[in-house]
Amino acid sequence: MSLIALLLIPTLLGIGTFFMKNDARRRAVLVVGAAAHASLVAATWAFPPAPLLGGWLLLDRLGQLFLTITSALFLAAALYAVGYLRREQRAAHRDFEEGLLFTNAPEATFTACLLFFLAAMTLVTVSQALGLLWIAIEATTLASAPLIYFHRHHRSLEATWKYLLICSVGIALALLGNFFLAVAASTRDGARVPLVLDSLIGAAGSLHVAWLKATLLLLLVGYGTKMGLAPLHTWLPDAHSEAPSVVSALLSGALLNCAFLGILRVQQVCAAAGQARFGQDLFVGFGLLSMAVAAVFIIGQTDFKRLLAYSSVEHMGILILGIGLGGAANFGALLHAVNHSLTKAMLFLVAGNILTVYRSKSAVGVGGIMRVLPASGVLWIAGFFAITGSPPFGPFLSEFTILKAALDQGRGGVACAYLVLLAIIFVGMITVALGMAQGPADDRWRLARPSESLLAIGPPAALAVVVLILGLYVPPAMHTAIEEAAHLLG
Amino acid sequence: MGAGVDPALVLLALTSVLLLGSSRLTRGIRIVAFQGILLGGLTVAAHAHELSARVVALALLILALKGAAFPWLLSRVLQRADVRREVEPLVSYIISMMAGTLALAFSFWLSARLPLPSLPISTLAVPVALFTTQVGLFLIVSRRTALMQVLAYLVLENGIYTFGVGVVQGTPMIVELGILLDVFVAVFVMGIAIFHINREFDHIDANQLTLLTDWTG
Amino acid sequence: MTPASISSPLSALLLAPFLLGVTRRTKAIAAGRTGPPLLQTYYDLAKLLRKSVVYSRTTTWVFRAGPVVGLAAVLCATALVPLGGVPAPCAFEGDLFLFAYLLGLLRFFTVVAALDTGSSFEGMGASREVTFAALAEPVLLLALAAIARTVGSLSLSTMYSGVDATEWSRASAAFALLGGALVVVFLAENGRVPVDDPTTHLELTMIHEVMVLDHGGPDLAFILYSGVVKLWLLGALLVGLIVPVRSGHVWLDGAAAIAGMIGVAVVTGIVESSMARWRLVRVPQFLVGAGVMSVLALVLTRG
Amino acid sequence: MHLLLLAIATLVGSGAAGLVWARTRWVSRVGAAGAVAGCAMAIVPAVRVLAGAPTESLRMSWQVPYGAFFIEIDPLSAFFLVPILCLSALAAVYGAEYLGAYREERRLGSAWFFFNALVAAMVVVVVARNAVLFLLAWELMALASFFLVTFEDEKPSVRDAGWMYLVATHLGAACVLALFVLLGCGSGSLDFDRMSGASAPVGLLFLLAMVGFGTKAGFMPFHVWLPEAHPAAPSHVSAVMSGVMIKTGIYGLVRILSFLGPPPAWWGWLLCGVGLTSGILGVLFALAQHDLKRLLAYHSVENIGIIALGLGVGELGLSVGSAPLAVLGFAGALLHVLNHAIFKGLLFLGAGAVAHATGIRDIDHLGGLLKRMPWTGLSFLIGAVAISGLPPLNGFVSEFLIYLGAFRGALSADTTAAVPLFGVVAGLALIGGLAAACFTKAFGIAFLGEPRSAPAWRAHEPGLAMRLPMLLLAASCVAIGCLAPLVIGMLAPVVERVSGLSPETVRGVVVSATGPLSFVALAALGILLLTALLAGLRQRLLSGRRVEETCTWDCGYARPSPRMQYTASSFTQPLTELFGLVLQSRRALVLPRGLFPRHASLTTETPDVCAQRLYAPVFTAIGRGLSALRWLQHGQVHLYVLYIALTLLVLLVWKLG
Repeated sequence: MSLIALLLIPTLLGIGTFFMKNDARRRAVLVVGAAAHASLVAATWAFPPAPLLGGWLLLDRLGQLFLTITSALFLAAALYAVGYLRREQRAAHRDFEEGLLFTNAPEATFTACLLFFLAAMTLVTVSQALGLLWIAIEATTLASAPLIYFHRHHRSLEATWKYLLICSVGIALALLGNFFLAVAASTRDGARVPLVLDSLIGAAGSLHVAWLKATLLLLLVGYGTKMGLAPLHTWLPDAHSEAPSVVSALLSGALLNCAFLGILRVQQVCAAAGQARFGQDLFVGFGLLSMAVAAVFIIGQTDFKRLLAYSSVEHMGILILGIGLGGAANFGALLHAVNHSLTKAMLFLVAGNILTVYRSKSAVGVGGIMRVLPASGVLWIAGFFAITGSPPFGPFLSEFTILKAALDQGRGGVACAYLVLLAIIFVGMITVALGMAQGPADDRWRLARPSESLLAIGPPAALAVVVLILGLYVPPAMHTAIEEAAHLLG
Repeated sequence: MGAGVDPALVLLALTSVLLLGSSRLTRGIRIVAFQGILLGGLTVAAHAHELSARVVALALLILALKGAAFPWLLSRVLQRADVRREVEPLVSYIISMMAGTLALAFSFWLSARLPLPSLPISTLAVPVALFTTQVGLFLIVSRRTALMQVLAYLVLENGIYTFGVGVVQGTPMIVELGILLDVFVAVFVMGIAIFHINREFDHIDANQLTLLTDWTG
Repeated sequence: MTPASISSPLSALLLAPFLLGVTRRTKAIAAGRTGPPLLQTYYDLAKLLRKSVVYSRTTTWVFRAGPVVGLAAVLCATALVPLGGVPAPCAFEGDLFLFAYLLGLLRFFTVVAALDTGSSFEGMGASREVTFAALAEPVLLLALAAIARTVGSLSLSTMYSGVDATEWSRASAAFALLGGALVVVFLAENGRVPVDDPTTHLELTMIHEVMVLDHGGPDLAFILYSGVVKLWLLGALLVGLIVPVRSGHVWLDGAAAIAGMIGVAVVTGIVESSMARWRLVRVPQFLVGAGVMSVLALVLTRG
Repeated sequence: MHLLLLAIATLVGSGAAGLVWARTRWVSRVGAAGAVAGCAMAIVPAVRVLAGAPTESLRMSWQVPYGAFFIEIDPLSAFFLVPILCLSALAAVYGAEYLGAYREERRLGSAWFFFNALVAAMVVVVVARNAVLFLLAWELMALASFFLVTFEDEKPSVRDAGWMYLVATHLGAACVLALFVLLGCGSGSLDFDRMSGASAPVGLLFLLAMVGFGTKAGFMPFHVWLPEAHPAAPSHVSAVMSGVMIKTGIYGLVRILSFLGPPPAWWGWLLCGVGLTSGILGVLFALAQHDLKRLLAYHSVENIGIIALGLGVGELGLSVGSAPLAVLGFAGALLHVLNHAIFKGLLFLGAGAVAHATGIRDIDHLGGLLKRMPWTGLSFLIGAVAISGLPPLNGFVSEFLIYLGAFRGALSADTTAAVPLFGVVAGLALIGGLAAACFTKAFGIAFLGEPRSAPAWRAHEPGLAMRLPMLLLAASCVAIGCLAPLVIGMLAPVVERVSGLSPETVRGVVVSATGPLSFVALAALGILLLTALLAGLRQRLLSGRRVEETCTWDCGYARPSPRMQYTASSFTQPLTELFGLVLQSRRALVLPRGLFPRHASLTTETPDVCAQRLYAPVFTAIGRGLSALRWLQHGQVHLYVLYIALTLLVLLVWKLG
């Protein structure tokens, strides 16, 4: 029952907000919806919800993990969005890169799409039927496209177009993959194992290996495009850099995870069919490649939102690498998914604060944040140290776990490449972050005395605290939950 | 095994080749519309032996969407943008055709690699489906205007759908509908996007959208 | 602490000024002059001790402490150096390092005292002093260590008592090289020709003398005295090697060593009167050459 | 042990309190008081263990992967704890006054927070017995010190220094990370007591340790961050960083060596080689510097080199199975760790006092400070004598031990092994001579003569809070010099830990070394006594005589002016000429022109040769290579789709073909 609620609340509220006139009320609804969703999700930990549609909708540990991340991030984002939309509430803005005037998309559309986006992502996490999963993932694309085009200027439009086209192509391939899976699951007499996870896993022995492999390839490429694995990641930096920061936070923190979940699902089937190794080798390759490509674009990157976007590519690489290594690395990868989502969302939100004051996405034009926006500056630095895997923050532990798994499996080459790439990326990212945070404050900003509202600081600060705690202490409950989730991956 | 399956598949392949060689956007739209109609027919033909209301409804829906709604929407866009011809494509039409033949070969090779567990409605089904899919991909890569890319995306979709109809029987209704809905929304949103692109940039040449890049050299 | 072992520091303290007198007299004779009496250095010391002093306003207590600490260091050093076969009162493993570093202490304070005057000339001298010392110190230690290795002993007294005719016959080549190295160190550390000319009248060319330009009275006496004692000690290290008289009879060995010292003084005088001071840039080459000699000696010695 | 936990809590708590009360006048007192209290508490168990109490350990479960809160104070940890705690406490007292100068322009809360965090992290690093805990503390130490280094982040130079430090230390940390994971390879836990060299090629582990910990310690050529970061930091922080923080690198190396079992000979040779390189090059670059703190930083490289020499001799001893070599080498190295902490801390505090009083770090603009800052001058002189390794102070004792070890080895070993050991002896001697040259320069030019600039004229003695730490450190220099035999007795259990030799063997060697050391102590006392006597004699002689004051007799030159004094650059010119090939100094010379020349100038600077010739090219090459690959993101969407198509094609053909 609660699954229905989880899906319907955002959907209905979304429809509602679409027709609402009053801005303040609409924002209130957004927050309420997010809070309700979050509390329902929290409740699912206490009372596991019953499966629906004959097991098509079911919340297993894996889905629950990602659902929780998504819901938590959405709550933070919703709170932040209230302040953000207030700040953005102006007739026309001057685009600080091309100097043209531009307007924002209607706030109603924006809010509604946010809620639809949440509904779609929820569906991704709860759907066990792979067809349904595909529909949900495509739905996330369609719901998020208008969000990216919130600021109606050239670059955001271009980004939206690329996002739409590339992701649609990818998703289309994933659909083909689903059909392949259906073929793999069908038997000589035309009967077929339903494309629902547990029945597939149950009948894994009878699946046709060749088609299964083809399925994995197609779904890997299809969902990998959405997930942002190099070289399929090309839409990601554009979309993340041009979307409003609050949307970037959701894209990077929640959406990519959903695509990742899609890949995990098919990997579950392959593992059950005894084909785990086949996918894992590819995963390791994609993981290292993604990290390498990210490193290429992070070194010397001046646009700090693109920097964060490429860092997402890197971390998606780390996740898939972890799954590719398997064993203890599965645990590490899932833990890292949590850490990365929280940290990256936090960073994007802070980037939003910086953007509103400095009105420049070029790191060169930004300096002395520590002096101009003390709170944001501290969060910015902390976030960068966290995302680059320095103690005492969460990502350190998860990356460490993956490294140890790699070496325990005796894959020194992988571990070495992994370490080297992490080091290069650290240098690239920290250089930008420090250059922005430190240094003397330009009088333009200092005299302006920008104030940091609670709504702008609270959500990222809360996320930062969680990340810090996760770096010093992994709660036993969470530990076991992630272990169970990792166990599902075999 | 319903009659007229093979002709439909062959026509599908031919139309795709035709699309490879066509320069006029309006004709492109018509071709894609025709493919939509073909798919509707194919759906019926594929389930000829156990024709059910469900199948007919689905076929009609497909006809309505792919045969009517999309072409209508896209030609609206075309009028707004008032672009008649595809801008000089990145890959000339002749080479496109040749590539098409290569793609055909590849799809036969691939379908040979993948022995079907159960008999499809036709031996042509898999190759043609894969071929159409590749044509779609190829067109996206090789054509400039955003509109053409949407058309190409539709061709890609058609290919995949052909595979679904031809090889996978008995997909659950809800999934079919969901897929159609998604495709519909996708095309709809893309259409809107093209409206905006045309308004903002005064052209719909997707290749000139290169503001966002890390390549300064 | 036998009366025998007290004899080597005692002789150093008493006879060191005499050694300088010998050198001076030799030079005078070589130059065809009568020259100062052999005991002139004693007279100088006595006179200086009776004089009053003039200090520069620039200077601080460091300037006054320099000579005192330097002399203290040298006096300590006398307790470590054997006189030929006669062992030193304090003989222990690695005392050669203590000896070298005591000389270093003397140098350190002479230099800072010189810098305390703020005079560019004294600064110049100080700079040259530290430069050459930095090169001379490794040579000295290498040479001593090489002797130690040949004789197979770890303290100055025991190793010098080991240097006898048989050892010479065994490791003559090595000893010859080491002798050469020690001569170089002897000349360089004591600021003798060809490294430095103690009697020059052109401050620009001085090394050691220019550092003490501002000192007078008892301070200068201290400096002069520590200078001659240092001369004696380094001479003793040289003589201990090149005069291998080890009868085991204290007085005989002592006498031989003292004779050797006087010999060294005479030779120094002859060298100084027969050759000119080198250009400063050549001095490092001179010292590095000595270093090479002692390394060669090392390789020659079979442990 | 619980006292230690309490101490850590105090440090962190007071740091946090400093953050809270950042705006108040009390922040410095709170921070400093917390630091001192924490150190006072923590030193109790350390001293207890050093005094022979059994090793204390505490293991608590900790909910992180592979982590356990497992700490232990064995003699080795205790030995490193003592300097860390003492120097940190003194530096904190000093900092309370030193930072007062900054109270107006910036909040001091963060400075104190990070300072106390740094101290706490260093404590945890040396007591941690679990890799995760160690790495956590290790990185916290790096971060805290980084933020302290960039205390004055409005200066570009400081930011660059901080960046270089952060990058270097992080790359080092990556090696340490790999090292520990390799050490714990296979086993489910990363506790130190489970670790052994068996899991991976031992040589690789050793090299990783050399690079990882060597970067922190400042071995050549991994030292490049050091001469940048230490001058940039506030002086009491430089004192802590240079005095003890870089020693945690030595600690880590020694600790790892104790895991790796009997070493092959080449480890010893490598350590000796690194030691000689760091020592000689370090002191040479120090000679060429004008910036007082930069000079001191390079001397840290030199002293780390001496420590490495000691360790190398020790490892050699282990590999050839000669106990005296091993024990004396390790004892010398460890003792030098302590000594260097003392005198380098002292010197940095002195330099800080100078900067505090004049705002100048370039010694060519200083001079005559001894008259104006007598106490600072005295303690700086003592530090200078000590760091030059001269008797009667502590520097000589540790160098003497290393000499002794190398010397014994050289006499016992055959020629092939002996000659390198003599190289060690000669190298140490050269280092000593050059260090003396460098510090006669530093002290002589900065504190003696006439002031060369107006700020130097106006210089004044700092307050008690800054003077007292310096005097205490100076006193301990003298004390260790005079109590050498007792000190080495204390070292015995530590050396056992490091060398893994049996207690009686170690005792035997220590006893055999006590004789010479007591003579050294005797000589030290003798020098002090004789100095006193001669000074008295001098007084007697001069009493009742005329003592006149006049200007320096500058060879008859009438009116010598301060600007005519010898400068640091000219003082070291012969040596820098001599080693010009290594130093690669840059000189900009403006010759006087015309009959009445207005202006003529000579400026020399000596940038770090490793940074210039080794790292800069590599980094630029990497950057260029990567930027060449950026065309991947050219912005043409149809090619992006092509990437997808090609990827799919390749995968299909590759995997299904």
